[in-house]
Amino acid sequence: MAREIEFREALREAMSEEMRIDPRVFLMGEEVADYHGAYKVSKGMLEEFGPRRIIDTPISESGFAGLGIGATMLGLRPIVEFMSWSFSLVAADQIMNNAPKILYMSGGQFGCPIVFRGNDGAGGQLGSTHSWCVESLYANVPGLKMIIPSDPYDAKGLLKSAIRDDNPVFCLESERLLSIKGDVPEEEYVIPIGEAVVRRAGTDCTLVGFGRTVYFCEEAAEELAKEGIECEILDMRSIRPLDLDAIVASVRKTNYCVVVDQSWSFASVGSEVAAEVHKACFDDLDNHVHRVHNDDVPAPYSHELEQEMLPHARKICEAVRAATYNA
Amino acid sequence: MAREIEFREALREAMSEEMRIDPRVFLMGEEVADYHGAYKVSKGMLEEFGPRRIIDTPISESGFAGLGIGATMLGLRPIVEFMSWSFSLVAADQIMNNAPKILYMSGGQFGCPIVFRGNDGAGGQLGSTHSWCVESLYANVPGLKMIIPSDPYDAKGLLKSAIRDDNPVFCLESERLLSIKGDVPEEEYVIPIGEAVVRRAGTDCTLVGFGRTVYFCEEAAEELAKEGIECEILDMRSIRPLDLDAIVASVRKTNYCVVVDQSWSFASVGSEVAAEVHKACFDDLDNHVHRVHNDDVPAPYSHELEQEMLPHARKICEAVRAATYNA
Amino acid sequence: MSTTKTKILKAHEVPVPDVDVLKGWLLDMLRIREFEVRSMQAYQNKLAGGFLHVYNGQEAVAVGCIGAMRHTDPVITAYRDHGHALARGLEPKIGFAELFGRIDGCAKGKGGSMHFFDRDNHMFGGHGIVGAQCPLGTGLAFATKYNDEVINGGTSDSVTACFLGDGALNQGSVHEAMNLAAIFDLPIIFCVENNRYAMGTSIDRCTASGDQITNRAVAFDMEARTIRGMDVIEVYREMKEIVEWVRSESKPFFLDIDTYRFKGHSMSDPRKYRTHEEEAEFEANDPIDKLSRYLISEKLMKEDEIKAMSKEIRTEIREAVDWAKKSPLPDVSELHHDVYADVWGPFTGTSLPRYMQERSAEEAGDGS
Amino acid sequence: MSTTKTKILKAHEVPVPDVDVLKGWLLDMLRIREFEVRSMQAYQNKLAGGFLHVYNGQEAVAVGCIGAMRHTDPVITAYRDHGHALARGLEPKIGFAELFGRIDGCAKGKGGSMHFFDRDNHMFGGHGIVGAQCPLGTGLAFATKYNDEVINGGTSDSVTACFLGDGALNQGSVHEAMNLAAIFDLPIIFCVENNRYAMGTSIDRCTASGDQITNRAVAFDMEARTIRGMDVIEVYREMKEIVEWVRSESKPFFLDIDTYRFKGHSMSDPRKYRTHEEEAEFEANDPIDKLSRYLISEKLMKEDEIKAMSKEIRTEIREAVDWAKKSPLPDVSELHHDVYADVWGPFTGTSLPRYMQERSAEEAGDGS
Ligand SMILES: Cc1ncc(C[n+]2csc(CCOP(=O)(O)OP(=O)(O)O)c2C)c(N)n1
Ligand SMILES: Cc1ncc(C[n+]2csc(CCOP(=O)(O)OP(=O)(O)O)c2C)c(N)n1
Ligand SMILES: [Mg+2]
Ligand SMILES: [Mg+2]
Repeated sequence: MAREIEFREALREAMSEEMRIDPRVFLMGEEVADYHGAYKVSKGMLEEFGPRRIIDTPISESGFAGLGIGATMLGLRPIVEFMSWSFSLVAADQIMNNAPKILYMSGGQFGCPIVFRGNDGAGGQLGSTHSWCVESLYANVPGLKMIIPSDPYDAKGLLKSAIRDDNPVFCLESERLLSIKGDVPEEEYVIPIGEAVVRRAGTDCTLVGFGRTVYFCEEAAEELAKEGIECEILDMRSIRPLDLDAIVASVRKTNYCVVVDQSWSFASVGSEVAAEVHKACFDDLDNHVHRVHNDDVPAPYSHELEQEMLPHARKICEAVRAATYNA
Repeated sequence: MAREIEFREALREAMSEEMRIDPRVFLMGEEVADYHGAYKVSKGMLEEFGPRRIIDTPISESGFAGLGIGATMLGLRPIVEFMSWSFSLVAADQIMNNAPKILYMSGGQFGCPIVFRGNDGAGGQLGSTHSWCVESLYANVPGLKMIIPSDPYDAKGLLKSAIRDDNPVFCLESERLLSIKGDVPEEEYVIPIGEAVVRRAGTDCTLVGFGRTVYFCEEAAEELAKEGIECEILDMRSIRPLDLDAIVASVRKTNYCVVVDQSWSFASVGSEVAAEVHKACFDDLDNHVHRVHNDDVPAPYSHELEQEMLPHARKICEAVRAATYNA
Repeated sequence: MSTTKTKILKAHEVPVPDVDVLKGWLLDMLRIREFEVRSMQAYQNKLAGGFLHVYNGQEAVAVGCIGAMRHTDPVITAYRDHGHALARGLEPKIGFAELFGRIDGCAKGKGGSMHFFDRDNHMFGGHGIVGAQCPLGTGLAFATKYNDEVINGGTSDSVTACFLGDGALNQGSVHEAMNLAAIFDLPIIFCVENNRYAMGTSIDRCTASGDQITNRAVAFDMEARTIRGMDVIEVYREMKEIVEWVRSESKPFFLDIDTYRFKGHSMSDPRKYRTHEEEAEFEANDPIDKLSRYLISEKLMKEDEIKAMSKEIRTEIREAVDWAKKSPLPDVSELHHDVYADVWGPFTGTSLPRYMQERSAEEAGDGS
Repeated sequence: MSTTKTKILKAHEVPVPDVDVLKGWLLDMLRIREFEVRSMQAYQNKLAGGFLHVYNGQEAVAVGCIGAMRHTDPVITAYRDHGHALARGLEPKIGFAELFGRIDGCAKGKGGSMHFFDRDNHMFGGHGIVGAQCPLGTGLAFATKYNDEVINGGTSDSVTACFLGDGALNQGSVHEAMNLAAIFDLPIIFCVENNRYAMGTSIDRCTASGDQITNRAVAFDMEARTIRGMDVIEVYREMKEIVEWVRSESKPFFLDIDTYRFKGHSMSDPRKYRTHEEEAEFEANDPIDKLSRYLISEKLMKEDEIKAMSKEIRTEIREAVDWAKKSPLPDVSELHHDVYADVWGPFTGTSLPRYMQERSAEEAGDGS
């Protein structure tokens, strides 16, 4: 039985269901309890689980991220919400140096089953300090997993997997998507971390997207279909592990590939995909992998500039045309 | 007139010369004054410039990095030493959110002429929190420049350019290289940021390295020469801007390329180079760009494991043989 | 105050400024209030986007503090920055242009509400990451001291005001900044605008020692004081004493300023975390009314003069909005401008925002 | 101490433990000292690498503090961690194996000197980034409280000791951790091993309020005390009172422990920043001598018993070194082990270090 629910509700259901099953799971972050979350993701959770499991924190990201990591050493399984991943930079040491490494540096004594989650990417005109796409920064680090769901169904299934995972999982949610609705079954389900999904089948060019860029890809694919270019859209859903097999299978078919990444281009998830696809599909590719990114600039405030900066449909169309020699 | 001096002396000369010319330049960091720097880079500078320009700080990376950035708004040109870039993670917000963006978010009112410098990469068995290669993290961010010198001559010339640059420049120094000696002219010179240099000419495969990996490349090239494979080694010297033209020129000649990067592979400078070389040289490459990285694991303490983890000569040889179909 | 080299008046001895100054403050506070009212309107009309944090209720803080400083003394603050920028002299039309994302804004429309920078008025932003302005502020104080002492061989003669919220007290970088200010003897005042809430979190819920935040200064052996922030004259007199002490001692100071934000944290805040009674109580303490009443009771202004002034401000602000609405959007080429100071790749260098260019041009013109 | 629910003895009323306990402490301190002496030797002989920070001079702190705690009370510290791990019961041979980068080390040779973890002995590391263990420590205290209260529905019954250096006081995350501990009423003791130096920086040079660091606790309304750290009995009695107070109140405490590191910061430190006289003065105050003298003067031990004990320890440690030397290097496959808890790609899952596996096997054996 599926119902239509919002992305934010899907996240909430994932957390609530896991908290009902497992008393070791708790949610902590700024304004997650009384205020129901800056983006209302945790609405009603304080009422259900009480203040000992839904915990408001001071504006101390380094402190409470570290607190969560420490708590895993005694068996707890925290969900730590960053109001925005943009604010996680002040906690970078804890989340990059401790969470993903404590298993290794303790020689297997302490794993770190923690979920960090929050809003990632440009919102609506939030300017350069508040618009981080952290995927290209944090995905560099071994020891962590990373998921970027693009719709409510995936959001719920992936977040549930993340909470059950014995490793630190970074869950990146776009504030721009929180209100979109989608079918979500009432029955329990999980989605394994590390499996991409084909969002649209096509024969002429593979579009690799994740998170919000999947929508840009869909918009572009519609447009390109009118021109007779049929794109196959892959929604990666997870960044670490990255489902390279799925990309390769598609590129073997289409012989062309464009990757669409909302972060800056240099040393990014997009560069990684391009490098790995060239490696795996050197003989299959009829052109180099084209990349569409945020423009290589700090995020501007002005609406028009911000929209232009994003890896939007027009840029994708241009890239696909160029990649497939239809320019 | 060239003399042989150590890498650390070259860095020191660059700073001292610029401080003599420009009173707005000062050096700040942990143990840089009285103790002469944890790695003795600033030896004697306190004695020459006094405690108002060579400044010891508490263990407050976020605080003093931010202090430096703030000081640029009133015209100063700080050099901020991180004892190790591994300790810069606690200052990530200041160095990623403020330094490279203040020009943009102030609409051109305030540039940020600051140099951040310090030890980067695995030292000798420093373990997983102290062995960061931050290039792949920070190079993602527009608004900053990044240099990684590999010998004393470059270290001096590049650091002088960095100090004169009107943008934030991240200077990454390998502690493993500080004691190596090299010819450095007594006359003043600078090396422009953004220009690679050919370290060894060759016809069969282009090796792209930077910083310490250049030495691994040289070792591998010696070995491969015995097998009749002549490598051309490019030392990138700067990561942002990256001298792609130099790589392309070489690959057009050799038709093969291996990039050697001391950071983890995922979303790294290595992925960037691979992606861009495929783009620029799609018709020139006779095989995909091969990549050699640190193993995708936190840095282990044990000497043997650590050595194995590095992108060492054996791995490079294997990659070159595979890339050139000599495996 | 422990030691003072020069004679510094105690707050209660600081003379109340003459009527022109007081009128100026009233004008400033009215201007800020009206700016905020019109900002909220503009936001609702989608002329402005992003996060909008208005300053209603806190006007006496910016105006009183900045009124006690020299114009060349650096000021820096967080994202709730309109009041400080206006008190420092930013023209409202430039502020609106920024809010509307237009090329004539102080940051060419690239910064938005949270990034009101105004170099000529010694206003160093507008910073979005909670607490992050505090290390920057110590850098400003460091630089004034360095410029005065090291470069010019004189004595330190500027005082930096670094504003922060009560919620920022729990951010580590603030403590690091305070320690640095203390050990380097930096002439900086950490002005905490203690409006009792950080978003929906009241100060007692997440801030240890929240009932006495001057304790945070004890940690660094720093002089500190709590003052009331709804009476601009009182703010001014306290700040005046402190500014002059800091100027003469070259030492940091921690100032806890009791105030209240009349509106929500930002435009999306339903304010369910506090009662209407509480809000009404504080609204009854409106700093603008307070100064107005004082001016009337002291017979320095008449009621209708004040009404006229209000009207004047409304006109000024309306015109500013209209002006800003007519300002062009930044050209798409602006995306790659101001990223680097130099030109390379797609980057096109940098330049001052228009209003500063024009001003420099005028000045150049004056001189010729 | 303000309020106490249960009767808690004041430090001076805490009885001196009986002779077996005191002998145990002497043994522990001798073991730590000898461990460090042989570590330095091993470092010079290139058996150990990386950074080595030894604990000589501070033994009374770890032994006295940990002696006042239950074995199940969590302990966490920074990179100068050998003393705490040994006081907690880590076998020296496992420690040396770690130092020598061998597979039998507590972290399979992957952690090194800075990362002595020992789960069975409730020792949560060994952390290299200055201050970073403090948020983790609050997490341990949070977890004990959560486990006791939320999961098991009882009352909080564990006390976490989080050790840090005086230099760490200037790291922002430490303040954040203290605030969190205060507002969440976490049962944690921040034990500052105030050895007066952070590398080459004496506490007065970079730490505001360095002459009275309990001021740092005032900021958070946290109970605090300064104690002398060279007499293990004194450390124990003070800590005992505090531990029991924290246990009964479930509140944090800030403990400033006056101590001294006899050696350099790490092996490369020439110690030019302090005088030989100063070093000699503190060395005269050796905590091991102090306890020895006490035991002798109280006629609890004879001089030659102590000598015998020393000798015994020397043998034990020599054998531990020999054992560790014979431990194999980790196989290269270890590189990809313990990165993730599960198996995928090149990653091969995780497993406990050998000594823990053996112990579990033994326990399983006992049970069958
Ligand atoms: C590091 C960081 N964490 C979280 C936020 C989100 N945030 C913005 S303002 C704010 C509350 C700040 O309250 P306070 O410091 O009291 O300032 P006020 O809004 O009352 O002026 C929060 C949590 C942020 N901008 N930066
Ligand atoms: C964030 C960070 N900055 C710098 C360092 C380098 N460092 C290691 S120990 C140390 C001094 C710490 O002194 P203190 O806290 O007093 O501890 P002690 O060594 O005296 O035990 C420094 C600067 C580090 N490990 N982490
Ligand atoms: Mg507030
Ligand atoms: Mg110390």
